[in-house]
Amino acid sequence: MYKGGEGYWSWIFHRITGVGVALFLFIHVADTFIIGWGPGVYNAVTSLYRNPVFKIAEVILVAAVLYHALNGIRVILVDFWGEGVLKQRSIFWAEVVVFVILFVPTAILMLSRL
Amino acid sequence: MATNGAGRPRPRGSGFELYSWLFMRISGVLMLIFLLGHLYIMHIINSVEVVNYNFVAARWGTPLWRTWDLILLLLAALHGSNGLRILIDDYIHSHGWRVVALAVLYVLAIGFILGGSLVLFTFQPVAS
Amino acid sequence: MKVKLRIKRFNPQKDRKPYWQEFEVEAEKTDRVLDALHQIRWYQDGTLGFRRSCAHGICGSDAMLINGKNRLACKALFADLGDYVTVEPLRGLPVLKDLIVDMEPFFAAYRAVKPYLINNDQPPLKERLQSPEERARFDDTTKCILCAACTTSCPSFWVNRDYLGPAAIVNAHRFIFDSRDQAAEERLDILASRDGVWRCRTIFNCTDACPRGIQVTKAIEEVKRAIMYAKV
Amino acid sequence: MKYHTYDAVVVGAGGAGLRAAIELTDVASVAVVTKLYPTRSHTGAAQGGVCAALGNTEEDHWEWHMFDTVKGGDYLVDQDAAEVMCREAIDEIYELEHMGLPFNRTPEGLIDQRRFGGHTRNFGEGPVRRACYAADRTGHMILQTMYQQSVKHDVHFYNEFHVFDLILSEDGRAAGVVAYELATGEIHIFHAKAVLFATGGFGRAFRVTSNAQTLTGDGMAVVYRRGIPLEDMEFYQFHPTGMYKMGILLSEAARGEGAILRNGLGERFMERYAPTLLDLAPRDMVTRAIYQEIREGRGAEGKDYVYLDLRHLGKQVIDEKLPDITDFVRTYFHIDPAKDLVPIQPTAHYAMGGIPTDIDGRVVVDEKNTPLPGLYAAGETACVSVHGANRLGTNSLLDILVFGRRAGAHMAKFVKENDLPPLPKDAGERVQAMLDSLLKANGHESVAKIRTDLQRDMMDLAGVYRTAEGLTKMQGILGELRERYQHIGLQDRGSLFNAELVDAVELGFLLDCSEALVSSALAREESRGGHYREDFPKRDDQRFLSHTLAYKRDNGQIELRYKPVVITRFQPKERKY
Ligand SMILES: Cc1cc2nc3c(=O)[nH]c(=O)nc-3n(C[C@H](O)[C@H](O)[C@H](O)COP(=O)(O)OP(=O)(O)OC[C@H]3O[C@@H](n4cnc5c(N)ncnc54)[C@H](O)[C@@H]3O)c2cc1C
Ligand code: HEM
Ligand code: SF4
Ligand code: F3S
Ligand code: FES
Repeated sequence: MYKGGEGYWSWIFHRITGVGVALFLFIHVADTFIIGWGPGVYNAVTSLYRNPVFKIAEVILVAAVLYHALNGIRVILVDFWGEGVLKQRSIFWAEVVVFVILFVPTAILMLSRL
Repeated sequence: MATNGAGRPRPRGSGFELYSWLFMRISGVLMLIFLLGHLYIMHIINSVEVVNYNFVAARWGTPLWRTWDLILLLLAALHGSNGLRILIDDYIHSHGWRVVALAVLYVLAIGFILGGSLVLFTFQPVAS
Repeated sequence: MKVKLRIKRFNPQKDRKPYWQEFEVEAEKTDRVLDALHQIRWYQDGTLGFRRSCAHGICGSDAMLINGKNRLACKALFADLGDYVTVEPLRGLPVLKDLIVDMEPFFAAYRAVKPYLINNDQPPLKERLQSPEERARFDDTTKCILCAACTTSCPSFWVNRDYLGPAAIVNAHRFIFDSRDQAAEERLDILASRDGVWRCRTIFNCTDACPRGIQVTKAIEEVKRAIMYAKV
Repeated sequence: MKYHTYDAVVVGAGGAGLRAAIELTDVASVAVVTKLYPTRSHTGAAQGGVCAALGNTEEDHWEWHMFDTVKGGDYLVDQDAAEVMCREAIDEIYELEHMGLPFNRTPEGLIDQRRFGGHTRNFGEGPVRRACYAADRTGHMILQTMYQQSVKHDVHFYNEFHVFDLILSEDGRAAGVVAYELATGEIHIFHAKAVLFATGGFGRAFRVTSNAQTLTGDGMAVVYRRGIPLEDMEFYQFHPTGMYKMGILLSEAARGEGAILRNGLGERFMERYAPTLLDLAPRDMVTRAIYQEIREGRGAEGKDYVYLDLRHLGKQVIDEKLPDITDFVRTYFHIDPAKDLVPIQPTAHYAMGGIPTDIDGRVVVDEKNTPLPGLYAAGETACVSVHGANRLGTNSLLDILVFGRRAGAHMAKFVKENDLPPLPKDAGERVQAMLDSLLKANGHESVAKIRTDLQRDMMDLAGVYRTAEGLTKMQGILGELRERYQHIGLQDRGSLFNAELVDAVELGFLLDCSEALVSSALAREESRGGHYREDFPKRDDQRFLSHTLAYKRDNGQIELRYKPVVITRFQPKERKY
């Protein structure tokens, strides 16, 4: 395993979350498409989402989107803000802090509805 | 090994990768609004408990939400599938498999964009 | 103190695949991995293959993967590494023997970016003028010693050997931003290709690995923006 | 065996080799054969600067430069060569700038210049700013620029090919070289009309050196074995400021920027040795001053080193003008030169002597300067002689450029006017026989041990201070080492990157160079420049205002001859700074 720094790990997670979210998106578009078949089918399909397993998956999804979005901002800062590339490490750790601040309450809220 | 200046054909830019790169960033920024908004409303304020046919139907009653979701659909599908294209480009090296993977990706992407838009444009709520 | 080196060995004339071998050497804290490699070659196993020349981080011969990171063996001190050190050849270039890799693909990428000053005007009788500020603009990228530590630390390069790689971009940057050069557009065109700067995903392994402390990713980003401003 | 035919072969891809190749490539077919990738050459390690009397920051003239060169070399300099070098320096630097070399600039946009040891204004009045520089990476920039130009001119390289022999045709011309391809173990014969040796120095003959592991005097030894003499080998320069124990160089540029030397008591001891130029006196003097301090018990902590003090320069100067040496000190000593004194010790640095040549790089083989047709040498491996008994800082980078170019230009002319000499049938046989025996070598002696002993004893007995007794002892030791060398054992019998085999061959080269050095030094019963005989502490122009030529005869004996120094403008005077 190459012992990379912040940039390396943030990229690995960005990739994983990007693919994860994209796969979910395709499923999500598919299920929404089903709405065209009318309420019966749609409600039957979306009720699957109420299964606790899916609810935990949903929390993970939110985490993934949140991380991907925050790190996307980091990447964009690195790309367009001249200083960004020199401060990428600090930006990464700031991103981690923001992630925790946003995600922890959200996760508690979502899981409390389990 | 003996070498002179030669050895590698000189690459030339086509410009496509630049636009792909720019698009990933622009769509990313836009999605910060559209996607995080969507997530917040659908999964956090509300929850999958309340999301059912009527809920969606009510939401799509206003053009604002229909436009919102349409934009989001386009952005996310394009951003996501372009992202997957980049991954295929990175990891699938055999020419044949690459063509297959890209073909599947493009068919899916176009299918979902067309299908999703179709629903968004044509959806007429029926009472349930 | 005693240090242990775990070295990835491979001799294509004898071995079907690479294997690990451990050596124990007497070393001081201020000794470098290169000193230990020398001890091994000189007194334990004369067949150990590695490159080196200057022994103080200026010639770029001995970049290798040490404790999971690309470094120059002559700049990696046991004081910073501890007494158990793993050494592998650089990734992404064909291994020729033990720690020696084929550098040709690396230099081919370098040559592809026109790494020389292009100025078709008749030169003046004396020097061309250049202000200290103009000179400072590309100072960082003139430091490159072509050691390949950056390119071979880049995950994007590992999976795509056609990627020109950070070192080639650094050397293109050195000319693109030199006020005396006239071929920036040509180089930007080369770097805008599929195997140019867009293969960089801002992973920063290159910057972390560069033994000359060059802000490699910064240089790449500057090239990306130059391409963008030229075309958009 | 593989055969190649070219108009010209350049051996070595440091500054000198590349400069010649660039000059040649467009007009002739050229192969550059080098044991290192070009950018690994030790020219890249040069730090401080390359001088030319541009007069960009203060008045300066090439005549002043020439005077300093002659005086710095303790009047052993051939003044026709020094004149060529100092005159052509100016256009050479402009040419380099046009090739893209990123020099530091003055506020007006001119090439900036700094002070360096022994370079003075108006024939010795005080220090002058003559060294053009790029931070403390001047050699790096020169090597990179030369390599960039070689890419542009499509120079044909054979990288990691070790030249082990010179081919002479029966009619006494150079006919090519024999090289060993490291990657495959194959022997290659390069058949050519002209051959240039630009293989650098042999600092690895000493224990503490600023030179790369690979600087083993190959070119010198190869021609020496073929009966060509080596000139002025006794003149070896010890640079005053090497990092303690490691030998890594801390450029004179540090003192050029104002750093000073201090002994263990904190005194600026150069005040006693060179009241005018102080720390910027020529290297031989500063080195001896350091040794003197150490001998008299004023070394740091009573040991064999003193300090270089950069603290008063301020962080900005240190970071901007001396970034690399600062990095060396931080990396290897874990100290900060802006706050701490840096332990330094003289380090074996530069061979003033080498393969004798004229001002066109043609190798000359006797005291009448008879050229050997088709054979050329340039750079540290050659002796033109522009450095005489002691080289001034920044004159070597200049030497490799000016005489690299001149050699290239002359070769271009030569290959146009001459045919390919016939290739002797047994061209590769000597090398083949040598390799065969090395691949079978299974004696009990270790190459590394012999080399370590050589380096230790050369440092002690043939280093800065020399005596008849010590040098005679060293001759004996060399005989023993040679005997041991006959009984070495090698483990690697393979043909891929057999570095052990190369190490063994290089040790043989080092032994040859050391032998020539010691014999020449023993015979020179005077002190001049870098050659200091404690038993003959004075310069003796009566007996020794002449160049030594050392020949290796077939019976292994060394024959010494002498050739007159060319004196044109400046008559020898006592050397004071
Ligand atoms: C640390 C340091 C700092 C210095 N600073 C300065 C300075 O500031 N100013 C200054 O003027 N001078 C300086 N010098 C001196 C100067 O740098 C050198 O003398 C000069 O660069 C030598 O150049 P070269 O081309 O002769 O040889 P090198 O650059 O040493 O090149 C030798 C070439 O020969 C090749 N070679 C050797 N043996 C063989 C073989 N058997 N077969 C094939 N190829 C072979 C090598 O591969 C290499 O390419 C410094 C020297 C050192 C060591
Ligand atoms: C919410 C805001 C989002 C932002 C700010 C954002 C930002 C980015 C950026 C800047 C990149 C380019 C990374 C690079 O070139 O190195 C990227 C890549 C990617 N994104 Fe997003 N993105 C967002 C949402 C999404 C969504 C919803 C999906 C899924 C549909 C997605 C899937 C991907 C994929 C698959 C990649 C490619 C990953 C890679 O190349 O490593 N992203 N994203
Ligand atoms: S940029 Fe740094 S790491 Fe890359 S080749 Fe140059 S010196 Fe080595
Ligand atoms: S590691 Fe590779 S992805 Fe870019 S920032 Fe460096 S080149
Ligand atoms: S040996 Fe030259 S960089 Fe390490």
